[in-house]
Amino acid sequence: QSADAIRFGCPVPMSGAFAANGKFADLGMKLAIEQYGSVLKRPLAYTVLDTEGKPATAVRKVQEASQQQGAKFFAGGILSSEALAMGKEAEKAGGVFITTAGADEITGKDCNPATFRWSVPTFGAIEQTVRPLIAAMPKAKRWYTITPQYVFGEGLLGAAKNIFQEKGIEHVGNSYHSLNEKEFSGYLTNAMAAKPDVLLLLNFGAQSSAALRQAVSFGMHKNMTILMAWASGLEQFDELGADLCDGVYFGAQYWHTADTTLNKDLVKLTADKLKIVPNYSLAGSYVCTKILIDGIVKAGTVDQKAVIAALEGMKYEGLTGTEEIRKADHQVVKDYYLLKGKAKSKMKNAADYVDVVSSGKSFLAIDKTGCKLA
Amino acid sequence: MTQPILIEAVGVTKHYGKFAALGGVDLKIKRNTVHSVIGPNGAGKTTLFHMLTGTGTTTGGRILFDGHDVTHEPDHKRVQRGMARSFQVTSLFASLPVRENLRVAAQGIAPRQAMNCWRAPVGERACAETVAEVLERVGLQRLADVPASELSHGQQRRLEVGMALAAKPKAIFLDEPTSGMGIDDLDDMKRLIRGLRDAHTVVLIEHNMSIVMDISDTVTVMQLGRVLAEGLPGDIRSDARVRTAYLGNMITGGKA
Amino acid sequence: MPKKITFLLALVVALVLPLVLRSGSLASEVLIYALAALGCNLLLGYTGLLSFGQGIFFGLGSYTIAILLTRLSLPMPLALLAAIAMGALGAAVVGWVAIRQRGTYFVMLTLAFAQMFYFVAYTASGLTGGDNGLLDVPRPAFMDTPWKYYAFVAVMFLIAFGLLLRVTDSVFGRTLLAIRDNEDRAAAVGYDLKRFKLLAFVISGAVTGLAGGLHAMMTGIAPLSNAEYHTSEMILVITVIGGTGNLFASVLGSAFYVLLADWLSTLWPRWLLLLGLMLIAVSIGMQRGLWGLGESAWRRVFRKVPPSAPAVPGVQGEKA
Amino acid sequence: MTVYLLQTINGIGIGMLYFLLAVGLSIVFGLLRFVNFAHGAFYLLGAYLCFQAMQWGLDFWAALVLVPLFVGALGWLAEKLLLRRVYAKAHEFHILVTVGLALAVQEIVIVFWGPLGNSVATPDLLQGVVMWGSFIYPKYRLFVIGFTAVLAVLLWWVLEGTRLGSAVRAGSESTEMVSLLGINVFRVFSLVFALGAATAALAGVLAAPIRGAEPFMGVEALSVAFVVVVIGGLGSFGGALVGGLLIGIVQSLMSTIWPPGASLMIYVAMGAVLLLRPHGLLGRRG
Amino acid sequence: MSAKNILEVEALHAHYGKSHVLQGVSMTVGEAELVTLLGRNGAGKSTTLKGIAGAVTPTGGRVRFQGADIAGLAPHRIATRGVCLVPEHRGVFKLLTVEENLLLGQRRDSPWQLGDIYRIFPRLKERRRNGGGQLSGGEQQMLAIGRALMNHPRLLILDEPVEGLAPVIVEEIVAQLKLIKAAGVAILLVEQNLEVCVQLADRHYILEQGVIVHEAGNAAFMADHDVKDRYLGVGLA
Ligand SMILES: Nc1ncnc2c1ncn2[C@@H]1O[C@H](COP(=O)(O)OP(=O)(O)OP(=O)(O)O)[C@@H](O)[C@H]1O
Ligand SMILES: Nc1ncnc2c1ncn2[C@@H]1O[C@H](COP(=O)(O)OP(=O)(O)OP(=O)(O)O)[C@@H](O)[C@H]1O
Ligand SMILES: [Mg+2]
Ligand SMILES: [Mg+2]
Repeated sequence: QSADAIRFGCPVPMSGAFAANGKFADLGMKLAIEQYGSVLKRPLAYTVLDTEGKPATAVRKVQEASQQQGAKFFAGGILSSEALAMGKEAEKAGGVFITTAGADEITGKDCNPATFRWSVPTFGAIEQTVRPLIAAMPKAKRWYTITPQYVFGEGLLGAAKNIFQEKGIEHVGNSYHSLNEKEFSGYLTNAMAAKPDVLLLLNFGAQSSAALRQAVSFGMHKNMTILMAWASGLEQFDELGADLCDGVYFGAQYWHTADTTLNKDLVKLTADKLKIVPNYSLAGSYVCTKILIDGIVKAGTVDQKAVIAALEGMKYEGLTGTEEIRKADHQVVKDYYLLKGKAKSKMKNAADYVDVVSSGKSFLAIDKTGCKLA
Repeated sequence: MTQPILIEAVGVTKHYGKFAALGGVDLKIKRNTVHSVIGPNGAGKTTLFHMLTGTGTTTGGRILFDGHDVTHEPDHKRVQRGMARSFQVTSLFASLPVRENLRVAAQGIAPRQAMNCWRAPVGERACAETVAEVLERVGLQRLADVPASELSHGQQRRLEVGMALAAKPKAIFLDEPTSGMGIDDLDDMKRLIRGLRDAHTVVLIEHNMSIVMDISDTVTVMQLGRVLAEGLPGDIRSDARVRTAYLGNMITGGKA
Repeated sequence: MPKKITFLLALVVALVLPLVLRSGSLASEVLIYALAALGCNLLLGYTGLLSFGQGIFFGLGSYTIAILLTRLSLPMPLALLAAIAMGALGAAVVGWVAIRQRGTYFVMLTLAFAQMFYFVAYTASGLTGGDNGLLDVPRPAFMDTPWKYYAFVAVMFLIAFGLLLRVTDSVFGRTLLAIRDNEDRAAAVGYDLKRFKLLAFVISGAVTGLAGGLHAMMTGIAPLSNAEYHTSEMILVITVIGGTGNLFASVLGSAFYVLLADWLSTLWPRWLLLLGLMLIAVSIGMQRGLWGLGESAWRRVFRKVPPSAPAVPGVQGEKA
Repeated sequence: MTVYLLQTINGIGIGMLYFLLAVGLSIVFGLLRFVNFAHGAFYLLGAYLCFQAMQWGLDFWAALVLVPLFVGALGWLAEKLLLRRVYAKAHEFHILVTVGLALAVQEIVIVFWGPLGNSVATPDLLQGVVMWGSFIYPKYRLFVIGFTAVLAVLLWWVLEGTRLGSAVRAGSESTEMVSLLGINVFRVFSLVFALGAATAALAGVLAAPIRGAEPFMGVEALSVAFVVVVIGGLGSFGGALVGGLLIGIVQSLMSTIWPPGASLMIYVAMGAVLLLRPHGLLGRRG
Repeated sequence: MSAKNILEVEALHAHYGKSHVLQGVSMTVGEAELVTLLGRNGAGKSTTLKGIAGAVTPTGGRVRFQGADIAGLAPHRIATRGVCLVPEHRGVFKLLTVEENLLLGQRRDSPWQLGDIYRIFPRLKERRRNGGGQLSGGEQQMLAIGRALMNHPRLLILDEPVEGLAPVIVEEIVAQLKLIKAAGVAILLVEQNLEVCVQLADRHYILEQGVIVHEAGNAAFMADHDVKDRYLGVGLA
């Protein structure tokens, strides 16, 4: 390990309930680092920091990595809570942090100069899933929502309600549930009793998988349309299996069939090197690392302020097409996808779970985000 | 002798579910006497002790101690009023040395001191005098630094009695203190208990008639949760009801 | 074991950590969890109460200091005192209810409290930040680097350690040992068990609250995960690994656990497997935790008599 | 109104699974007097082995029989190799060793099957739902209710009606005395621990088509099982049943009445029960 | 000689930790014989009994039961051979009812079955549905003896069986022990109540500090006040 390497940190949960994301995020950063090799005549290196999914551990590891290994560039943070905390720490440590976590606060009221976010916030996720689905099914007037009760869920729900109101949709009910609920039959019973046309799932990860699984076992996919607004894409489909995905709509940050140069390169790269198809965790980590590296190259230095300045307003060809980093809130402006699961018999390969229904960009206006940068 | 009454039980009852372990017991215990309670197994003697000393609550009746109504006071309060007891089934601080067992017991009458978070139990807080005195009385000086769990059964029984003595109570309740004691210790124990009368009031449960008959001032015989008879040892010995209910023909009643 | 030597050992640890560790935060974490384990040890090792709710007091400490420093901008020492007080208060409430039960039911009741606290903290997001936790907990300028902060933590640790040492050696502490051994008898010789247990709880909660407060300042956040059941479990595991009934044991336990976890996590993503095996090995191989292990090794080397029973305090002061 | 009825029936369905999940924990506690923190790990193994069996082309019914047997055998081994060595030690070591075991099993599962979850298909026979008017319920969940009920009767008989049952309870007080009566206590221990592991695995197999198999389901199951046994009464078989059903129904009804509080409510219920009936609804004293 | 002895103990040693409690105890019990083991508190009587029954693992010496060496076997193996110990704490299971307690000790081939026990101790029948923990001290003692009988003992070992019993019950138990002995069961008895001992026993051993210091037949023992005085501290009575 040469002393003058530019060191990156990959602070992700490698153990604990989100270990799967961490595992792929590690691969994603590795691909990007290897691909560039060195910039500014300095080799690139990175360290995985196991956050254990705990914000406090995440903060301590970022602190240590920056002080002991001189790491200043961090791409990771799967969970909102750890991402928020690490963003603050990275700023103090004179570094730059970019994340794919979901909480709106990251580029909203808790935004800070050193933190960037690649993933689309809740507003865009709803705009790009609920709106197209309403357009596609004008007769589906009754919607039911299942929402995890915390800021993230509220964000999604609020955005959805606005659209319902605007479009004259009847919101026939909502069930809140707690953060670690896995038994959804009770909520689903509620939902069935309300006889909706569309069931909108606003939870994510293992919870949304559990909710969908149980909804299908109640035969709900036969009587109504199911939309999972915040799916994690391929890894979740692998987990669910094709039978459960069939006919269900999903919202996603990334899908590997996107017709862009960078994405095609990435798909080829992962196929060659890892013999897998890139999923969201991998792709997200890859692109976040790449954004940081590009920023460094553009700045021509590893100085925190210079790199931040270089990143602000940067426009580049990304995985989802042309992406741009908004200067005012450090949010990457990119596409969000609406996908629809297909029958197992129609799948052309093991990863071909869905068709892309639509994609597009929707973001809150800067003054609505609550971010007060600059 | 007509000493004043120290303990008085009025119609004390105790039910375990539907089962009446005590069916209304009246009892008057005079100061500075040895008052024995005998009776067949399961008569309710231990239960009566529990009620008098506050280990458990009565179902009915009243208990007066030293002029106070203590019926509803918890056991630790009654200790402060001057009651102390030994248990039929040995109950010690197993991992603590004998000396510490006694110290803790002696300290119990001043529990406020025991809440002292700052000072170690040395000097006046060590109750050293009481402990040494009790150690000698129960003959455990040699074993003073041995954890209670490592004593033999008989040694534990002696410590059990010592724990009650350490509280320097007005009334001391001994539940079969000699059970499991060696033959050679019986006389010592007899002497010890008789000696207690000067400074304490002794309430004694015993199945050993040689002790009961020799040292009691009053004997109460219980049967099926009630008092069957009460009187001087000699009268009890010759009471026909007591003989059939409890004493039998006494061929094996006394030890040695 | 004389008080002075125990305290010296703790002092040595506090002085040696900076020499052997590169990370000041890690060193602080060792002492912070040592504090939490001390609180747990007072209950488990001295009173015989196996509390699964220590995370509550830890969480309370960190939330309190975070709220006071960020929203009310209180001076740090005051906020830290408040964290200690909140820990004690929380312990008083939990203790007041839980000590009505004994044995496993007591354990379960504290567990229920821990879960309840978690859900309350999660739901009351206005106060606690919910899932996101409270961010931007400041630290006074004079301890802006991890090592400066460590110095502060070390001082707090040593003060708390010294006080606890005094408490466990006091009349009160000795009475606790008797209660641990045999509650029924303790009640029968005149002690009001509830008062003793409650006081033990309050002291324990105060120390744990202090630990929580220090932790929040160290990381700059008061996360929901501090209030999770896992925090309680971890504090308990540290205490048991160290060994109960001796205060320094908890310091050993914390150093062992925190450093081991930190090291293992860099080795292999599945390091929890190693940790699990480690726990199994410790529980099978050791009689009385690390401390007991050290003690018997010491005795073997110096051919002293074997320990007679767990945690019997020497009867000092009675040598006459 | 009907929605409450639906929720109640659904609650029974959840409750029966909870019962099965918790009963082993309760039995093991009843005998060994410690809380087995590795109980959830056996449940986890049950679900994963079911998944694996079906990957290998075995059908669900075979898994339903084989997996509990296999996990039971593992439990037997764990008892012999690990737990037996800590019985004589203080309570906290029992917790430590089972916490360690739980952690190890969970990570081994991740090593073998990866950190991502997997779905397990509902057996063909039980696919689909039954409908009576507005009442819709998955056939598979109905099957679970029936199957668990039969199993409950069987277990009840083993524990309360046989000498093994008495030996189990007696052993929880004094192992020395039981062996002085000529009974091999250690065999009883192993047997009971294996039985506990097997019931947990069975619950895992049954839950797999509903929940899938994912690495952290063990931890989650454990905390539910805790609540169930505490409410019902530690060591009590009937308590596990009552506790399971109660929690299932409360949880289900709460999801209509006040959804965000469903989880909180469970722990509040647990605290309340412990205060009012210290030994659980059906617990024995001691 | 050895053919007639059901139990032979040779130079039995036992330790608690480092303290050497039994220092070579040797004794025998013949078929259908009742032998007592006497001695002061802490002499090691209970330990001897536990060593024989396997509840304490001997650290040296031999225990032969019906000709086979049983020292070091697990207690349940020794028990199945017919060595039945009623310990001094009685070992009544609190969580089991009286009847369950009895049935747990049940062996089909035992001459004493549930009905027999209830006949011997009617008090137990009255309280058959009660938990073992709710019995009075004396009732527990009856239960422990009754349970041992159901366990088909060939050698019954009793540690202070009449401790804490009312005189009438003591007489009852003495009578029962006579019957048990008459039924051909060998009995090894530790008892502080000398009266009981001399009424029942064929032979006596006296144990002091872990070694047998005296052995005598019943008649000789009764006559020998010197021995009683020296080892048991009993004055001329
Ligand atoms: N907790 C309890 N629950 C139910 N019954 C009980 C309980 N405790 C005692 N009993 C019953 O109450 C009766 C009286 O018991 P107690 O212990 O007072 O007898 P005792 O006179 O002390 O007998 P002994 O001389 O044998 O010790 C007994 O029949 C016993 O079974
Ligand atoms: N668990 C133990 N640990 C350590 N030492 C013990 C233990 N049990 C007994 N001892 C010691 O062993 C010696 C013999 O004990 P034992 O119980 O065999 O005596 P005993 O003759 O039955 O006395 P007793 O008449 O009092 O019942 C005693 O000195 C006692 O202190
Ligand atoms: Mg009694
Ligand atoms: Mg003995």
